[in-house]
Amino acid sequence: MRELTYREALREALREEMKRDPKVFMMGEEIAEYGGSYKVSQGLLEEFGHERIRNTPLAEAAIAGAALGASLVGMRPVAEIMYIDFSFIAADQIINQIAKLRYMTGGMVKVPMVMRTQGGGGVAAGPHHSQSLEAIFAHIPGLFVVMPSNAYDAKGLLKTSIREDNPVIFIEHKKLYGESCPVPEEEYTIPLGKGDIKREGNDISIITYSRCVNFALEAAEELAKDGVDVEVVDIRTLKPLDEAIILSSVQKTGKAMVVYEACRTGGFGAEIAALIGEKAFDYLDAPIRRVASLDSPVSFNPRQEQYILVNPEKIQAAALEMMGK
Amino acid sequence: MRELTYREALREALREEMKRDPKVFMMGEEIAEYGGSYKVSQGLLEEFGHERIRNTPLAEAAIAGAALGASLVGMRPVAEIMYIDFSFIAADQIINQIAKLRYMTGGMVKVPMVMRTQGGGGVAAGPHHSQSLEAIFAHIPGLFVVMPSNAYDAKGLLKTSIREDNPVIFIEHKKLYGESCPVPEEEYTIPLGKGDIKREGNDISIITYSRCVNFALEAAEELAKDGVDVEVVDIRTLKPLDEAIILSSVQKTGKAMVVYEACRTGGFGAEIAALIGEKAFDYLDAPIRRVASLDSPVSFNPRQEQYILVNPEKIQAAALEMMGK
Amino acid sequence: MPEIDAAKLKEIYTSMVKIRFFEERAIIEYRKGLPGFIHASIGQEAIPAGVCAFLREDDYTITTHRGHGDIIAKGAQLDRMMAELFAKKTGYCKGKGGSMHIADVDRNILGATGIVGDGIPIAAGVGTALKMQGLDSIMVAFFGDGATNSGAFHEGMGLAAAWYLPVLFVCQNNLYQQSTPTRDYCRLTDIADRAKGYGIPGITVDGNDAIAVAEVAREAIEKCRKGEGPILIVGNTYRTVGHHMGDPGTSYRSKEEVEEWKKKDPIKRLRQQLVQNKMATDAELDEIENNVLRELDEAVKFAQESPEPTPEEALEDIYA
Amino acid sequence: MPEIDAAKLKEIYTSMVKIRFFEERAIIEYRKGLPGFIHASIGQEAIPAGVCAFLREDDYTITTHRGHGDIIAKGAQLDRMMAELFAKKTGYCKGKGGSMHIADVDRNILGATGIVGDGIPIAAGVGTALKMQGLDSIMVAFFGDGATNSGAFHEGMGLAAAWYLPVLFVCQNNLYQQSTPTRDYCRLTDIADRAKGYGIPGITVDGNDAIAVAEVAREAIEKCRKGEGPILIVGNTYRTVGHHMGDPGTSYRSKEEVEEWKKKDPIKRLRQQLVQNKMATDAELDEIENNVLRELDEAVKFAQESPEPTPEEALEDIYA
Ligand SMILES: Cc1ncc(C[n+]2csc(CCOP(=O)(O)OP(=O)(O)O)c2C)c(N)n1
Ligand SMILES: Cc1ncc(C[n+]2csc(CCOP(=O)(O)OP(=O)(O)O)c2C)c(N)n1
Ligand SMILES: [Mg+2]
Ligand SMILES: [Mg+2]
Repeated sequence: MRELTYREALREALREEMKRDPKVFMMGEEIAEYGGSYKVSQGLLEEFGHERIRNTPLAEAAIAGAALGASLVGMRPVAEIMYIDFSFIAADQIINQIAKLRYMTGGMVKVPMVMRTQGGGGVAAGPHHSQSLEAIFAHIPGLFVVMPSNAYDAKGLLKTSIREDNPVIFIEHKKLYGESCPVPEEEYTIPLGKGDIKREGNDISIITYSRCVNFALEAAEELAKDGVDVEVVDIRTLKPLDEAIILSSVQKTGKAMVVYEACRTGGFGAEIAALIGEKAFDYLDAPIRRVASLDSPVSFNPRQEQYILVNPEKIQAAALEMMGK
Repeated sequence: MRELTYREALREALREEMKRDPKVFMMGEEIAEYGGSYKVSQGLLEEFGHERIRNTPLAEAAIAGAALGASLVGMRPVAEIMYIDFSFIAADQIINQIAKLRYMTGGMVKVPMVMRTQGGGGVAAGPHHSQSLEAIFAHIPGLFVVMPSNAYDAKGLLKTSIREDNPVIFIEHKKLYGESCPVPEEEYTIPLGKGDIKREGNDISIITYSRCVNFALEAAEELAKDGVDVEVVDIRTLKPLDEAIILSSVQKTGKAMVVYEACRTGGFGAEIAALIGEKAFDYLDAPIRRVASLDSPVSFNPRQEQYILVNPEKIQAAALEMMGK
Repeated sequence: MPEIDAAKLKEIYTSMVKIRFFEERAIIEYRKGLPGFIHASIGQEAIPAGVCAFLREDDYTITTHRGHGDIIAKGAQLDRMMAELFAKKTGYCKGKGGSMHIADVDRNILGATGIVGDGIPIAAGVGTALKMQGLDSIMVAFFGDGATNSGAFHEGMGLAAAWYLPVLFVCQNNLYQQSTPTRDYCRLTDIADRAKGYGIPGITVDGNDAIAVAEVAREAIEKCRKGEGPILIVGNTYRTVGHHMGDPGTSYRSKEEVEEWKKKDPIKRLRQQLVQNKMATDAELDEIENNVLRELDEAVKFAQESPEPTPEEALEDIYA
Repeated sequence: MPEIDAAKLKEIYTSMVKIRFFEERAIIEYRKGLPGFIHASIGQEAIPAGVCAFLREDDYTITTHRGHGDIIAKGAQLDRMMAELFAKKTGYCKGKGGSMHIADVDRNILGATGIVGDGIPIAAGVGTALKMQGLDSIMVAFFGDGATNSGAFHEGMGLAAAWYLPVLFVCQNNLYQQSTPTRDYCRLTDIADRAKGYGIPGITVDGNDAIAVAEVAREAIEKCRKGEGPILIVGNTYRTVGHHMGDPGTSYRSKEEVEEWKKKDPIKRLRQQLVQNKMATDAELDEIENNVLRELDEAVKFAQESPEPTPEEALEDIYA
C-alpha cells in the first residue's frame, strides 16, 4: 500500500471532503497562499479558490465564532487555529458558544464544524508554541475531541469529523506531520469514540493518544527485550471516550499506565486514570501509573525541553518499575 | 466569636490588605458604585476612591492583561472577573502570559496579582453563568488556584493570596456569599497549599473543596445515622495541592471519594482520584469513587439544574454503596 | 426614499407595545417567583421594532442578554417566550436557556447570549455563509454599548468588514455598561465612531424615535442586501429600569436622569406622532394595545399550564 | 520643535546598524543550527531606533515575536541576546524563552510575546501602574499590523484610552500579517485610523525614514509624558526577509515588490541623509559599523562559549 505522511493524509481528507460536499470550506490564518503554518492546506487554494480557502485576520475569537455562525446556516466550516496555544483567544467562543449553543436552544440548532489545530513540543518552539492543552476542551460537554496518532487515523478521523453534526476539536501534533504510514487509496472513515489497540500485549496496558502512541510503541519494543509484553491502547478520541477498550485491556493485563504529553497535573490522563481506578479497580494488581510531561511551561532550550516532555525512556523506566524489574 | 458572611469576610480581607499596602488596588467590571455583581466590594469605593477601586470596560482580556502589567511595575492588583464563565475571554492572558511570564523571562519578573472570580450553579443562572471551570486553571503551571469553602477560610486565604508573589486564581462560589461562620476580629492568614480536615472520620475519606465541602458535611451527618463515619478533607487550594493530607486520610480510611461540582469528565477531581490511585493504591480497599456534576451544561430549569449538579444526596448514596449498604 | 407609510408604522407600534407589555408582564411574574435573571429593555423598544420592521423572514438575527425586544420584534411567539422564562418544556429552549438564551430558529432568530459581545463574531459567520450561498438575506446583530469594548466586537466587526459581509450591527446605546457610564469606559462621545476603525459606515440615530430608527434601518438594510455591508447603527436610548431584576438602578445614576428619560418614552412618542399626523387614531392604537394584553394573558396562561421538563431531559440536546 | 541634532541621529544610526547586524548574524548562526524560530525584522529598523532614541531609561517597553529590534533599540546587550538565541544559561531568559521572549527587566524591557497582540493589554496595565504611582515614565508597546486585528489590541487600546494612560502604541506596519496583505484582512488604507475607534490620536509616518520616525516619536513621547496619551503611531515599512527563517517569503509576494522595498532601505537612507547634510562622514559611520561588527563577534563568541543550563534547571522559575 502507498505511504502518506500525516500532513498529506490530512490534506487528502480535506480535499476529498471539500469535493464531496460544497458546504465544506476552510478558514484560518495564512492557510491560502502560505498553505498553513505546517503546510497542511498547501495546494488547496489552487484547487478550491479563495471562496473556500479563506485567509482570516489574526483574530482567533472571530475564527471560532464565525465558524459557528456559518455552521448554523447551512455550511460545514473547517476552521484552523494555527497553534493550540492560540486557541485560548478563542476559548470563550469554543466553550461558551460552540459547545453550548445546541443545548442552550433546547436542541434547535446543530453545530457541524471542525476546529483543526495542532499542539505539542519537540521543535524548540518555546513556551508559547509547544503546549498540549487538550484536557481543557475534553472537560467541556458539547465538544468532541480527536487526537490522531498516525496518518491513517488522521485521514479517517478527519473525514468523519467533517461529516459529524457536532463540533469537533481536532488536534494534530506538529511532530507527526512528517511521519508516514500506509494509507489506502480507497475511501474510508473511522468512527469517533473507537479506540484502537496499536500493539497487543499481556503484561501492562499503556493507554495513550497522539504522539505518545509512538513513544509507547518504541518503549514497548525495548521492554519486549526485557520480557515485558506491553499492550498499547490508542484512544484516538478523548471525547467520545472508548471506555470499553480501556477497561478490557486493563482487565486483561492488571496493570495500567497512562501516558500523555500534557503537564501531568490535571491532564486528560488524570481522567483516564480516575476512570480505571473507579471501574477496573478489582482487576488491578499495581498502582495506576501516569507518565506525562513535568508540570512546567515548555522551555526553549532543547535539552530542557526533552527533560520536561514525556519520552520513550520515561515510559520504559516506569514500566520496569511497575513490573518490579 | 462574631460571625461574618463569606461576602463580608472577603470584603474585610480586601479592606485590610488595601489599608496595609498602598500597592494593592482592585479593578473589574461594575466593582465601584455598583459594588460588584455579588456586592463583595460594596462600600470600598467610598473608602478607597476611584483610583484604587477601578471600574473597567467590558473587556476581560484587558482586565487580566492589565493586572499582569501593573504587577510588573510595583503594584499588587486584585482583578475581578465577574463570572468564571467570562474568564475564558481572558484565558489567553491568564494561561499564556500571567502563568508563564516569569518562566519565559528566566525568572526575571514576579507576578504578584490575584484574579478573583466566582463560579458554580444553584441560582438558575443558566448555562453561561453557572459553570465550575477550575480544572482548566489548575492544569497550568505557574498559577495558584484557591477555592475557599467558608467565610473563615475565604478571608485568610484571600489575604495570603494578595501577599503572594505568584499569580493566584481565587475562585469564590456564588452560593456561599450569604453563608456565615465565626471569623475572629484579630488578623490571621492561611497558607496556600494546606488542606483542612473539616470533619474527622474513619470509614471514608471525602476529598473536596468549595461549596461541596458543605454538601459533604451535610451528607456526613446523614451517614453518621447509618453508622458511616466520614472524614471530610477540604483541600482549599488546588494548586499548590496538599497531597499529604489527602494521602494520609485515605491511608487511614482505606476508602476515597472525590467530590466536585464541575462536570465529571476531566474535572480536577480526576486529578485527585488519579493521585490516590497512584500513591495510596496499596491502602485502598474499594474503588476510588468520584461524585461530580453530570457532563452537561447547567440547565436554566431549576429541577434540571439540581439533577445535573452534585448534591448531598448523591454523596450519601455513593457512600452507602461504597460501604456495601 | 419615500416616507414610511402608516401601515408600517402601526406595525412598528405594535411591535414596541408587544415588547413593553411582555417585559412588564415578565417582571410581574418574576416578582411572583420566576427563576434566574431577567434583563428588561424598557425604554429601548424603538430600536428593535424599527430595525426588524424592514427585515424579511429569511433574514437572520442574534442578540444579547437584554434580548427580549430584539426577539419579539423579529416575530417570536410571546407564549413560547413566556414559557421559557417559566423554565417550561414548551419554552423555546425547553427551559434550558431562560431569558438570556431565547432563540427561534424557524424564524431565523439564532439566539441570545449571556456572554456580552459573543454574538458579533457569530454574526460575521452567518454573514459569510449567506454570502457564500449567494443569498440576499442579511444578518443583524444586536448588542449594547458596553459590548463595543469587547475583543469579540472588534474581531467580529473586523472580519465582517474585511469580507464585505451582509451584516447590520445594531448597537443599543443605553449610555451605561451595566453601571458604568460611557465616559468611564470610553472616550468617544459618539459610539458610532467605532466604525471608523474598520472603514465602514457608522450611523447614529435617536434610539427613542421609532420613525428615525426605521428610516435609518430601512436604508442600511437595503445597502447590506446589495452588498454594501457591513454597517453599524447606533441608537442612543436608555433603559428606565435597573440592569436586571434585583438592581434598583439607583447606585450609579440619579432619579432625575431616569425621570428625564421617562419623558422621552419611545412608545408615547410614536403614538403622538401617529395621532398628530393622522396616521392612526387613539382608538386604533388602544385596540392594538388591548390585543397585545390579551395575547399576554394567554401567554402567561400557556406558560403556567405547560408541563415542566423532566429532570432526566436535562441530558438531552448536548449532542446532536 | 528643534531639528534633531547630529549626535542623536548618529545614535539612531548606531541603533539601526546594531539591529541589522545582530539579525544578519543571528540568521547565519541559525543556519548553522540554532534551535527554534527566528523572526527577523530586516528593513524595519528605523521604527524602533527612532522611537527608542527619545525614551528614558525609566521608560518601559514590550514587544512581540519580531522583537529583536525593539529590544536592541531600548539598550539590551547583544551578547546576552545572542546567548538566548543559543539557548544558553547566560541568555536573558537563561535559554528558556528564545528569540520570541527576550526581556531585560533591568532596562525596563518587559519582554516579548509569541502570542501576537498580547502585549497591548499588558502595556495598558503598566501604564496604569505608572500613572497611579505618579511617575512620568511612559510605556511603549510595539506590535505589527496584523496584531491590530486582535481582540487584545482592541481591549488594550480601549482601556488605555478610557484611563488616559501614558502609553505609546507603535505599530510596525510591514504590510503583511505573515502572508496576508492588508487589503485581505482590513479595509483601512491607513492603519492609524484604528485610533479613531478610541478617540485618540493616530499618526502615520514613513517607517523607513528614521528622521521622520524620530520627529513623530519625540513629540508623541513628550505628549504621553505630559498625560496626553495614549497615542498610536503607525510606521509603514516592509520586512525584506521571509516571515521567519524557513519562509522564503515568496508564495504571497512578488520578487519585484521585495526589490522595490530593498531600494528603500532605511539604513542606507539615513546614511545618505547624514552624509549629505554633513552631519556625519562616511568614515565615522563606517567606524560605527565596524564597532558593531566587533561587538557581534564578541557576542557570538560569548554565546558559543557560555554554558548550557542543566536539564534540571528547567523546573526553576515557574514560581517565585
Ligand atoms: C463577557 C461578559 N462580561 C461581563 C458580563 C456581565 N454583564 C452583563 S450585562 C453587562 C453590561 C453590558 O453592557 P451593554 O453592552 O451596554 O448592555 P446593556 O446591559 O446596557 O444592555 C455586564 C458587564 C457578561 N455577561 N459578559
Ligand atoms: C494570537 C496569534 N495568532 C497567530 C499567530 C501566528 N503568527 C505569528 S506572527 C503572525 C503575523 C503577525 O502579523 P503582524 O502583527 O503584522 O506582525 P509581523 O509578523 O508582520 O511583524 C501570525 C499570524 C500568533 N503568533 N499569535
Ligand atoms: Mg448599555
Ligand atoms: Mg505585519
